[in-house]
Amino acid sequence: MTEVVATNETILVVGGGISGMTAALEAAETGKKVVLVEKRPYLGGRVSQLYKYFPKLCHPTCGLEINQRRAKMNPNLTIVTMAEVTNIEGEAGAYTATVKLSPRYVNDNCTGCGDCARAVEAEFDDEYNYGMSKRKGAYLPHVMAHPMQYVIDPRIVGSDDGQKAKAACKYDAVDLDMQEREIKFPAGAVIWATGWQPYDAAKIQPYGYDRFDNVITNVEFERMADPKGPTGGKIVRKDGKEAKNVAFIQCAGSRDRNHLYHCSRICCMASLKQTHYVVDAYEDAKVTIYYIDIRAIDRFEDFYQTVKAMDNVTFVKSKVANVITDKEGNPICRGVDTEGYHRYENTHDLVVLATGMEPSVAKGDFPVDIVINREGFIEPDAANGGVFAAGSASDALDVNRAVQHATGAALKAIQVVNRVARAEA
Amino acid sequence: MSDMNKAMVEKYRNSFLSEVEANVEEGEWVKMCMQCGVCAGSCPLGDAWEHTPQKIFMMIRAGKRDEVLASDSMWMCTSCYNCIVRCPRELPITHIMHGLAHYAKRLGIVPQGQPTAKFAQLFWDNLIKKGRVNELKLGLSLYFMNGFGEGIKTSLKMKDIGLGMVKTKRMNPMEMLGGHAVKDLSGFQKVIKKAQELEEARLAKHGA
Amino acid sequence: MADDKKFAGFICTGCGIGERLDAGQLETTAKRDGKMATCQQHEMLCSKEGVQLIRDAIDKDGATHVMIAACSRRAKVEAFSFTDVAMSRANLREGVIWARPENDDNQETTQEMADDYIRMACAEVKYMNKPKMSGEQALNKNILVVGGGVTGMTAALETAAAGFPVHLVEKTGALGGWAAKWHKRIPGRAAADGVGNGTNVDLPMPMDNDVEQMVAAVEASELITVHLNSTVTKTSGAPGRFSVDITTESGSTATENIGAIVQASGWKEFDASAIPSLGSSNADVVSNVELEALAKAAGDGPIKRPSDGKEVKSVVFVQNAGQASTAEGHLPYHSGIGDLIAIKQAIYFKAQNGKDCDTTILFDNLRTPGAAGEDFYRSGQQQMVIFSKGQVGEVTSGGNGATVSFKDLILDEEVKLEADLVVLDLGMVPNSGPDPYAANESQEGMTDEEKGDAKAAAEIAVPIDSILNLDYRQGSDLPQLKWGFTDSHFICFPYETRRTGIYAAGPVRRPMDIKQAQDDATGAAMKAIQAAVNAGQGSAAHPRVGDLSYPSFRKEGCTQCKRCTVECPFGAINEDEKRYPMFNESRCRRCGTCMGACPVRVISFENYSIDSVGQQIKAVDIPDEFSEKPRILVMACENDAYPALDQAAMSGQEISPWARIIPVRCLGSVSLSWVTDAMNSGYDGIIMMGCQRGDDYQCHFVRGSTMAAERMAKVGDTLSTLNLEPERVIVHEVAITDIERAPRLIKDMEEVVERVGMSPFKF
Amino acid sequence: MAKREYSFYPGCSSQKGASSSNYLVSVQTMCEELDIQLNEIPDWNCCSASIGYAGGGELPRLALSARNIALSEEHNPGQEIVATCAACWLATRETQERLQHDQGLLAETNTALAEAGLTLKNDAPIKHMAEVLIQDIGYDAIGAKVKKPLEGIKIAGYVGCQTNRPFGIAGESYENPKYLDKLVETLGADSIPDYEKKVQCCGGALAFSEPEKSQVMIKGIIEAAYDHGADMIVTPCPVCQMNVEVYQDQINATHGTKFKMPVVYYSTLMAVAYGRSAKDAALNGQVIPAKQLEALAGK
Repeated sequence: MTEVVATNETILVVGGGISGMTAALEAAETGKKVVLVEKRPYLGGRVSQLYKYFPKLCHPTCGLEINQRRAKMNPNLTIVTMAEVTNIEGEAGAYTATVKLSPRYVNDNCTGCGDCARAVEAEFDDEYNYGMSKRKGAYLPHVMAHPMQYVIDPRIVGSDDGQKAKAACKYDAVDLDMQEREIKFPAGAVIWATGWQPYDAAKIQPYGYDRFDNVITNVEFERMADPKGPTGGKIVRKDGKEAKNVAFIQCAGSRDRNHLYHCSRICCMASLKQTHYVVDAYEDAKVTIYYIDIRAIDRFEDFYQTVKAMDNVTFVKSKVANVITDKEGNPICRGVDTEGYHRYENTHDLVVLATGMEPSVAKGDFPVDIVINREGFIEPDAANGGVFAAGSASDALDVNRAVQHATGAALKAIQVVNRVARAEA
Repeated sequence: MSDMNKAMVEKYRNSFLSEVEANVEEGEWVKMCMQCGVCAGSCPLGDAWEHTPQKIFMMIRAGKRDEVLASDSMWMCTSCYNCIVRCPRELPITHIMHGLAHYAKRLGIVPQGQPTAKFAQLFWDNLIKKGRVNELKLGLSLYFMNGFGEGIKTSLKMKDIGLGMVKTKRMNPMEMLGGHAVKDLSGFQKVIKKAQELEEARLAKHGA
Repeated sequence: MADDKKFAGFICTGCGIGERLDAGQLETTAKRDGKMATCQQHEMLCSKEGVQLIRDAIDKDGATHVMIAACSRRAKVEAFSFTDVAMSRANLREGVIWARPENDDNQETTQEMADDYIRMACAEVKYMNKPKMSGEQALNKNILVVGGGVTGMTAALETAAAGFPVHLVEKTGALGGWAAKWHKRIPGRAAADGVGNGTNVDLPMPMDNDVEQMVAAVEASELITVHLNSTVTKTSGAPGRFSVDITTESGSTATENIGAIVQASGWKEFDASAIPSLGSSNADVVSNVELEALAKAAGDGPIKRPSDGKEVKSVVFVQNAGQASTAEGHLPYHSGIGDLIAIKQAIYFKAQNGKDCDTTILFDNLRTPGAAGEDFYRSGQQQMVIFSKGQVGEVTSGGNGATVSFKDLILDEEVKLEADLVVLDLGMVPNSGPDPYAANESQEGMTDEEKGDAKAAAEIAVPIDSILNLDYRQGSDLPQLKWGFTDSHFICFPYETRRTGIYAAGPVRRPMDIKQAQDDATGAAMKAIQAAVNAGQGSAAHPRVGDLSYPSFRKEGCTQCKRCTVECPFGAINEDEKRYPMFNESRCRRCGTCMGACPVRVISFENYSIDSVGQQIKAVDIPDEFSEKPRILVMACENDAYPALDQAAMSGQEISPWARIIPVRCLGSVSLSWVTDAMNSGYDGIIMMGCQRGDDYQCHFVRGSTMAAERMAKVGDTLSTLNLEPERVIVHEVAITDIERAPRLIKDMEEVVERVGMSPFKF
Repeated sequence: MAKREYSFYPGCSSQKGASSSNYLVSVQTMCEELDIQLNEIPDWNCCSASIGYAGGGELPRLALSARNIALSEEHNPGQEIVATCAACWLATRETQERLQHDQGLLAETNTALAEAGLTLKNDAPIKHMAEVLIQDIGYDAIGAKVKKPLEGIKIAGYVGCQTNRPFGIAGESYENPKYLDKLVETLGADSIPDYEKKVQCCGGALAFSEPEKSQVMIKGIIEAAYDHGADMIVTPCPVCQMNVEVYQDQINATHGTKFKMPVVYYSTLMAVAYGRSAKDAALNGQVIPAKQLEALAGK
């Protein structure tokens, strides 16, 4: 496992999604030593699970490839995956971080050849596809995963499958005796970039996500559109029926005191983008977007106008009251179009919940003293010392705003370690 | 127009929203509505509403005082609380509807013959009399609330139901003669009277 | 010097390479055809021992050029990192064995593929050199910030806080910009932890304006030199060695040496005269900017309206005035913050003119995003601000001040609302300099006559003042992406511009409020510092940070055709007084578009050149016409198409055994000579895979993919003169996600070759 | 198991000769079996059941429930208040919360209560009987008492409105509460977990004033139960019980349906499952007889 060499001039970046990667790379490319700690077995975070970006409809993996290449090439950057920061003590310029390393059961010998995966039989829900498909008990999380190393699922470690994986590896890369361990190292400044998670749609009871197969979330829909995803890029329901008549329910969890107080900012644009997926997939597609306000902020406005102009897309200003299903399992959205008061009961093939962004770290779970607001996002505050939020840990942000914010966070951290350097010089 | 109604019109000339805020139960929540319409869609009796709650809130802000207060709509509330639990802004919509209804009643501008308005008044009168509701009297007074002829018709229509209830001892014709009551009836009535006075005084202060 | 070169080859036999291929033959190929002095096999070359084997060859045996035949160049990058030598990699794993089915029938062609990739990697490394620094570098820590508003001041303060000196240039006589004029600020923060829901809870309210404190901090900073009443009259040089003339109003000029630049030139208010129907001629119809002045003038007292000084008792905010609209003269985008401003200003009225002052905000979609935005919406509601979803038709004079006619979309009725004052939400127009490419682009597809008209129109139009006065071959200012915003990749790399070492920040980049502008300025300062540091080391800027190579050219061969100076997407190349290209190393992004442009093949990089690719093309063994083994050359963008092909192989897709794939930095670097050479040497088909071009281009080097397409459009003529079918050469747009499609495109070319026949040019 | 004591608020409809007097009978039987002692709040009054609003203003209506709480606090000190009627429970709990959050209203309320010599401390917890069963007793203990499992009976759990919203039972969702299904299963009967009308309003509040409108809603509730093959409907709410049960003939007449769906209380089911007589289970109180339960009780 990667050795962490660090000093008080080192910048610790917590979280290896787009924000954490950006902050880490910008600092490292300015000559600073950076340790990047990521909980997943690979970098890229949620962005690696997106098929396209709005508004350009380009591919997130394109930017990810560049960023991963930057990461591979940069000697200033140490990446630690499957690791979580459990404690940060000290003050700006002199922190000590405690990091818990979960066993990957695969060491750096791994060449990514895939022999272990072929040998193993057990299958589990694939997290990368939000459980919509299965993966082996020994697996490469996704085809662009960096580090390009396999992972052994802890659930097969004590089993025959675990032994098969070990036996299959010609390079002695499978190490079933690996244990969880803890490391401590110093850092001068900390960038907190733990990002977001999709709000648990099952909690939005009126929409029946936990009851109806054909009510899914926007992050699941995103995987569905991806040719690498669980349906090979086909917009289809679990029962195989083509989903041509798709409803998007905005603010599924956002702007709602029952769920998330805040507006998650991205969901309007995400649904407009996903509307393109449907319209591109089927000539006779029909899309309905139920919304309270369409928030296509500033430069994204024309993207909204383009979708609005499509003949087969309907916008309904209404928070859907509830979803029921008919006997064929078709979801029916019920509610009132508030523009002029029209009651509706619309049957769709598929309902996509535009679920919002929830901070990944729960309010009480920060391993460091930090000022948060009621939504659980980190507020910039002098009391945070040398800890700086980057990206969606600070607010519900889209990718470009997250990158922008993370770039600034890198400078904030550099200011601290430069002060340390000047003091030590 | 009742005197009180006139006074209120005068006082809140420009802002019906302020009037509602000051005089209607939970009226201070009306301003917080963001017009999502989830209440409208969630109402089990939705079809029966000329104006949905969300629309009523918009009408209040738009100063449509008479249209709101004289509306039949809030009397359609079944107190099912669907709207309350789904409202993303936590507006106590059920209570606001009750509050608007009550306020309209106070001002004397309830639509003629609104059955729920009558029933709700009867219910109140009934419970105040003895401290407990006398279902039989309530039922009968209800049947006759639209006049004797209508009452007979309704009674006949409801006859079978009444019979079923009597047979299962879930209705007691003897209740007509007296029925259940709280023992400290005078104490009970004093409490309610005092509460009414306090509320009147509070509103009068606002209304002054 | 050629004599110093020592070539060492290494072949990994792990991951099935040894089982699937005849490693002995590969070794022979490397030595015999590839002219490797030594060639060693290892069963796991990426292991510690394998890497040590290579290390020893370099350190002990003096190898200067290393050819590694193993997995894809995208894999095991950290292990195979030998920065002190020239290195090439032959992709035998993803590129050969994983892309081909494992059976006897295919054994021969698979081995041929592998042999060819060995030959190609050997040829490539032979023509590479380890890049050396040019020696023109020195760390220049001075950062220039243009614009003294909140964005510029923040950039200056944040830069100084990192220990870098700043020259801050402000056109007017005072720092502070627009924000100094604001009465109060949008709070920009959400409710504190523990605040509940309610009708009277502690939600953020408009904040006091703290611009004065910022100005004081700037003035107090020892590292910041403020130039008031000044503009940048000339910027020459390159990152690390910009020479910037700062000229005062009175005409005196100071010249400063600058490492990198932040352009924070801010915004202009949209001109309301373009929307006459909204009553812009009525004195009691004001813009949201004008309202700030009225509010400020009122102190904490009642806001009075301009026409007669009457205290305002009713005010209507008309949102999106001339914004988010496709109408002529309107803004196609939106300020994004107009609703937050309206809430803030409505609260002014509630606080200063009394709770009973009627404040109505007419919006279409209320844009209060994020945590802070949504809480500020609630805050406005708590203050009894009325929000109405309405479509405003017109604002007329009359009544008490103005009458707003709108359709109430909720109540579904036409409404006329009288108000003492109407406030228009006007958009923010970026204050950019003239776009260097505006004329070219707008004239594409025009007739000559139209071009003449356009030229005449341009002459009449008021010229836009330059911000930077760049002494660049390709114009005076930052190129614009859309609607005047000066960035180039605003999703993944929002700070990237098409001028290296110059970063835009604040509303010149996208409309934004103070908080966002402060965040944005901090990020831009980061990029500027980074650019200065990297320029000081001779290292390229994003995305090839760490690349020490730079373009050089053989002056004697140059015909001064200027294609390189015109086509460089980053305006890096100037012309010297003798009209030869001047490359300005630290402006260069190392994409190679100049190399692809050069008709006489005189431009090259140490590690990427006409030869390093051309010789690979030639190194491929071309079977004769009758062997029925066509050869298809694929030149694939290394960032998207090449990874797509890699991933195709990883996912079990087959790639044609006839394909020989060469990753290129950018399709823009592809020289026409490679295509003609390939045709001449008997390839049957050529595919170029680059990124999407056009308005929503995905080419990381912005114009590279477009340039390639333009150049290749003309290749048909060349083919015709050779009597070859034009469909043998094709350019495709391939995305990194085209895992299934990319191999299919090669297959399609197989079919083309089958149809039109093998190339007659096989020798 | 030690005896549990609660301060009991039966409500007007549970009184002798009132519409849910049968509910009270079965509740008493159930409590005997579960060793629960209900101490009736002396001299309790009507809660106004979220319909008194035309005549009563906010404060008078709050005063109604406040009086009940104050009486309970005085006479049954330290005991949690339990209601069996959804409307009673809701009105009482709502009053308590409103007065906890609004000190001004609380002061006024106390001024009014003083007229009858009462004071409101307002801190006695207020529970629905379903909460007592689920939270205090638990499914295991409920199941342990079963002597005659309700085998082969398919029962639609109809929760209705006010037992469910806005407070509901902790851990249950407003849209899909599962506790009746769990209870039904605990008693050995078959539940219908995807009964989609389980929280549909029956229009109880408007049953008298807008009968046509409420009967359309009732029709849907019964129809869906038939669609799922239900033998009967179980409910925790006296308004729901009465409304869904007694109008079936009228609905049949108006809509041409042939409904004859028994609607019973959970306490009825429990009394039968616990081996008690038809009388103790108040099966004689069914307008539409629950024959399967009668048969079982008669065994």
